[in-house]
Amino acid sequence: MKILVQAEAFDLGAEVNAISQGHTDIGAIASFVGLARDSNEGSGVQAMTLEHYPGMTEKALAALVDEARSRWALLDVTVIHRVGRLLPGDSIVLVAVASSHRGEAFAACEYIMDALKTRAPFWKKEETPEGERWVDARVSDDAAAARWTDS
Amino acid sequence: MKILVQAEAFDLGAEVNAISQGHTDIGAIASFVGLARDSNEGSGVQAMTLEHYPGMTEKALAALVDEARSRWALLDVTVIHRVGRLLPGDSIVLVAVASSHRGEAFAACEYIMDALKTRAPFWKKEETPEGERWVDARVSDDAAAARWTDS
Amino acid sequence: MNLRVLYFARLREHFGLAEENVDFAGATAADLVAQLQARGGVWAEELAAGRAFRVAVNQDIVTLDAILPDHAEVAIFPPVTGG
Amino acid sequence: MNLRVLYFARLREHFGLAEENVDFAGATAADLVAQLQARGGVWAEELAAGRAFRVAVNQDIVTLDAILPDHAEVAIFPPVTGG
Repeated sequence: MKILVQAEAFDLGAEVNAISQGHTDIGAIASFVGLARDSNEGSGVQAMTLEHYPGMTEKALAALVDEARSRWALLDVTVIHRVGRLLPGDSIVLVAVASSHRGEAFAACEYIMDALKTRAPFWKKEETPEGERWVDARVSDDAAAARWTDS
Repeated sequence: MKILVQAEAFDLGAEVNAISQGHTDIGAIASFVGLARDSNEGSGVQAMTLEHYPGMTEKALAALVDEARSRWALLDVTVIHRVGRLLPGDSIVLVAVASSHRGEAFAACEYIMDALKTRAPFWKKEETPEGERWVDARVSDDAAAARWTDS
Repeated sequence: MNLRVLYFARLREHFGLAEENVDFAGATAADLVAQLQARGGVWAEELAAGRAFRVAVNQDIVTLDAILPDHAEVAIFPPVTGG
Repeated sequence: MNLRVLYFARLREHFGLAEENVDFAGATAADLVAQLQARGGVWAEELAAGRAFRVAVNQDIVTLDAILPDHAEVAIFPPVTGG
């Protein structure tokens, strides 16, 4: 298990290789990369800055990875979240989940992303032609996270 | 869109970079890598050989990617499936899906994998200590694929 | 009419044949399967009612009531297991 | 009792403050919020009933009825928007 909060870019291929290297019991690795987009809610976005709560961030990410591990039979999990200033096209977050079977890998990867979106203390501030603005939490993210408790 | 059937290994990082490079409208890339395991149904597996139906394979993969594109708003899709002899730990299949939003990327990636498992003409033959054997189709794969038509 | 018939995986191995041209007087995929079954031996065994196999016509999977066009490429193979 | 109180994102900017020590005579997170609101101005505005904010105590998110232990690290921040 690997959880990192860092300013630097990450390398999806290297992270997934690190999970699979030397293992012959992994049948499935589901992964996700979130990227900074050039527009949001109708405005152009020239850049964004990610703020976080050092200490709590790592604790919150570890807690939601532990929840995923208790729900599904997982062999390994990597979560990397960037902070600081990012440009459109830059990667923001990586979640990679290894399991024997694909259903568990997919479910756990999506669960971790949904939980991260509502429970890990990161905040985005966007630079737009109209000035800077803090991104508001999305109702759709709350709904996505709630799916996992309803079922 | 990129669909390949090849004997050579693929590079997840390079494929996902090729999707995202120069794009600033992609918010989410969900990807999946399936790997050869060292055991299946209680037997050790020393190697496997993947046979396919040249011509139909590419056509079947293109059809299920088209279905995914008609169901979800996708920006790009890459599917690579290896054929020939593979060893435990080797990668078999890669599916990567880019979308503006993560829910669509995850759903389409899992849909393509589920459909591929039941409709793309690949067959696995395993080498075990008890000899060679053709892998039987899994009831769980039929169930996974059927989820998408029931909903 | 004339069909090009392909076999894959376990069927290819058991039949000892990857591909053949078949003179066909029937109409549907079921008729072709019956004609092959009538060869007896491994053909009767692998294509018996209750055995799981799939039929593709010109590279699309079809049901057994599908009409076979002349010069069709017909493939018979076990349920797929890729991925 | 004494609390270390942290603010993040929009609240940090509006309050012009990332962190402070607060003398606290109440019991719950709601009491602390009321005490800060009583400062008026941006404090009253950002912490008004109906405004969305979250409270964490010693780095776990809590509900407003949570009891605050002495020397707790309390953080107040907007709903999170990472990922």
